[in-house]
Amino acid sequence: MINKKVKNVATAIEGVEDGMTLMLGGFGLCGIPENSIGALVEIGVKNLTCISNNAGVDDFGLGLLLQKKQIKKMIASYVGENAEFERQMLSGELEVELTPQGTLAERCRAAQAGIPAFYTPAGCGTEVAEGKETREFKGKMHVLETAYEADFSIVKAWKGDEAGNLIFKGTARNFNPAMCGAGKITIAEVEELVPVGSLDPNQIHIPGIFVNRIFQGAKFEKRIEQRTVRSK
Amino acid sequence: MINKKVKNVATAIEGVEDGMTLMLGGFGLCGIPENSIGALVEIGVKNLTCISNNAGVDDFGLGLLLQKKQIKKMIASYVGENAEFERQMLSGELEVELTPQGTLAERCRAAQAGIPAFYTPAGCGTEVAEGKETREFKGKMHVLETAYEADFSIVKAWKGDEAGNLIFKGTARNFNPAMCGAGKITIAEVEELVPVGSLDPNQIHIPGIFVNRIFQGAKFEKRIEQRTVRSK
Amino acid sequence: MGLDKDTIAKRIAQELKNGFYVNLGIGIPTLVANHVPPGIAIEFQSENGVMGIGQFPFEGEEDADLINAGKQTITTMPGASFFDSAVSFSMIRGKHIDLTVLGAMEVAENGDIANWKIPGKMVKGMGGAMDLVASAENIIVAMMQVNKRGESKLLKKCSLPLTGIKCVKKIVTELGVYEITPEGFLLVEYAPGVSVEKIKNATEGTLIVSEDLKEMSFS
Amino acid sequence: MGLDKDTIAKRIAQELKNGFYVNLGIGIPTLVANHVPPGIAIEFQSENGVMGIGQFPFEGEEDADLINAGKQTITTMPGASFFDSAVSFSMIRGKHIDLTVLGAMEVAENGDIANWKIPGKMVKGMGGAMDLVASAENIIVAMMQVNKRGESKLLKKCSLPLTGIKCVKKIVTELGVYEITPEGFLLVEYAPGVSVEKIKNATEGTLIVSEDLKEMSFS
Repeated sequence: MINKKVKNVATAIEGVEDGMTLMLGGFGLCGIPENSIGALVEIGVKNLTCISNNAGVDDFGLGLLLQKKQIKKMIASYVGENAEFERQMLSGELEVELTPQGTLAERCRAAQAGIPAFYTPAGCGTEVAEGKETREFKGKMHVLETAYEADFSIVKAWKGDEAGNLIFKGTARNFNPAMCGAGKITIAEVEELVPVGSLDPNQIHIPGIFVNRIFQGAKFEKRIEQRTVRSK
Repeated sequence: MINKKVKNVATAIEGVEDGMTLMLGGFGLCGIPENSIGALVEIGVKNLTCISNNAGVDDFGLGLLLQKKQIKKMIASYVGENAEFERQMLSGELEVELTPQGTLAERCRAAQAGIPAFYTPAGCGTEVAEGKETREFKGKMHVLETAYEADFSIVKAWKGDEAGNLIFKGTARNFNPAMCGAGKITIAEVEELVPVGSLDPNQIHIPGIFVNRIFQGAKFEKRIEQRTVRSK
Repeated sequence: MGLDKDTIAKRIAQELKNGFYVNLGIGIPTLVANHVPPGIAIEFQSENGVMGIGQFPFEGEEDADLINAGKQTITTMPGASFFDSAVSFSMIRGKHIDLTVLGAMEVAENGDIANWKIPGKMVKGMGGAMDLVASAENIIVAMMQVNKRGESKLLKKCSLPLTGIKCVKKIVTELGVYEITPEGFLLVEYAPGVSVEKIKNATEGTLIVSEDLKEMSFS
Repeated sequence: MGLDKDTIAKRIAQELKNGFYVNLGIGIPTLVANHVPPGIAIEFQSENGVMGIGQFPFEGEEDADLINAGKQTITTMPGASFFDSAVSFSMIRGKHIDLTVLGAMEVAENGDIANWKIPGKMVKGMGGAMDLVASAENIIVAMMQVNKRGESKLLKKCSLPLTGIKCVKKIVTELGVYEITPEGFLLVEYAPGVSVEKIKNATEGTLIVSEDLKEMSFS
């Protein structure tokens, strides 16, 4: 077994430097690598390009990096829910590249899978396709999209073992699996790091080969954005 | 819950007609849809194009359809282990299109995923790339490959529920997941059809939306091609 | 005058057919789930990675790891499944979803839709909408027909940046039900108590009135 | 004269480094797994969908659902995982596999390899070999240097249909270890008891002898 365990979040994020491109898992605040984001705020790396479906909220998730102006460019599909983000974007402080959500997921997966480019119908005839090659397949136009390049992929899983195998929970899975192995180095923070051999090989969502460093997060706040309930 | 259960293999393969294209899961004889193949032999449909990683052995798997000369064209990555196949191919009775295994898997997955075409490095500079568009990405040549089109996808899973959700076992998973939803109609035969609600939603390999018809196979022979053992 | 948002959703629910996999957008579309006609089986997908969405959880049973695309806490039905975003959009792009219901800022008479950006003012992003409208065969727009400034959202041509082109098939608003046809918006149903005259005034694009025009029915 | 197949595998095993994910082809490459140097962690992948392959099963414990790409029954090690073929080739095409060892019918001095087809005679197919050689950064060919008719398989140019171009980095045969260089096959090690003269005679392509030429060592 190839051991991917690192002792803590500080060791996990070693090598993240100013100007790098990071992919970060999560949908809204669900399934985000909280511990790693916290550590990035702490070390104060700047001029980051972040590829993530959303940009967090004002005081949590990637919002924390935005507050400290550590992000130069954001690649995302949806960035509502964040006033500071909107302010930085409209003032021109923050560069923003909006991408259809499925294209975002597929460009990560393409990087993981060694597919340099693929065609998708999403965004044809819109701003998103401007400057991109388009092509007809079976009577329908498609846009050529390329695999993302990133220095680090930073993901959050539910359980993991020292071999780097990951299992996600519920909708906290989202973008995390497709980002594993998509960046040059993949960091996984897990709620529970279990001994090798205790996960069923048949039920592993992401094999450890796609993960370079794994650690158990010290604390997971797991904030809820829209608490919707019904009464009994 | 949308119910995908059909009563038996005969109902499951209804609509398979002469001249159609079928995708069939399995690697060697591992994870092949034995019951459906048996039924196709029985109804005697002819001039089939079969997309499957291998072509079975002389007396099992797709070899049974070859014996009866029901296959007009075979798309596969590896076709050793089958003397009748070799005879039909060399005599010109059988049309054969050989494809790199990863490209085969990805072309199925592309069909499932609504990606009409993608670039892969596999096969560049070889016969496989002849007549295909090639293109350089990051200094390396790639071939443009398209999604497969098929009338039916026929797969085999370990467990499934009436909603069509599937779980595979061990290396019997192989091509089965990528083929689900890749053909117009997907038939899944399972070793055990369990009641809806008894599978953990977090551990489903293929959600039921990719499956149109599901049934519990009457019998699984699960033949072993190369029994290799060590002594205690 | 016209329908409230919940009744728009109720009218759209009539479009659900047995066996449909459905993706509902944020806003009015979300309400459609409350009006599934009895006796038919429908599964609701959310593009963040769940099929088989159930009701909202009981208070105290919310799970931070279980939300829909609107970031609301949810529950799941028996037969549900979780999957990653790439698989989720395989369902969408691969045309496995039977019906997409989403909101819009503008719809043009050729089926163009705009719902993600107001240049210089608001840019929330397209989320999964561009993938949905580019792939779905069956797209219904649920929206109020007139914006806050009293302007029609059924237009000859969209003025805002597009989300997708020639993709909308049907529109349900507080005033009526419309189909996109080569000739323009075909009014097929009007809301109870709403006149065709009123509808014409609230439609900037070409409006044609169906020969089979009828009042919406909610029996 | 020269090494037997198992000793070729043993020599290749010296190329394994701690932390390597390795894909072994059918034939001599499979034997490499028996010679992993002590103290290093290696995981073996098989492209049909398993990472962390262990030994062959004990008699009576074979599982039809657990095979390698050679269709042999196998077991798994702690930390193993199963995955589908698309994911398996994501590992391969995505350059996550650190070392690929495979057999060949012919290797050319520029690194071209042929191993899947003899026109008109034998067509077994390329299986996963084309994906492997097109993607791997680190490819070692394990083969007998001379075919059954006594002809060299280290050629100026391949005569058979290619599997991949300019991809082989190193070759280990019963006679020696070769690196592909711009000048041709660089002989870096010879098998015990084999003369350079003998090796030259068994090499049709350009052969250069390393200044650091040494005998293979198996201590």
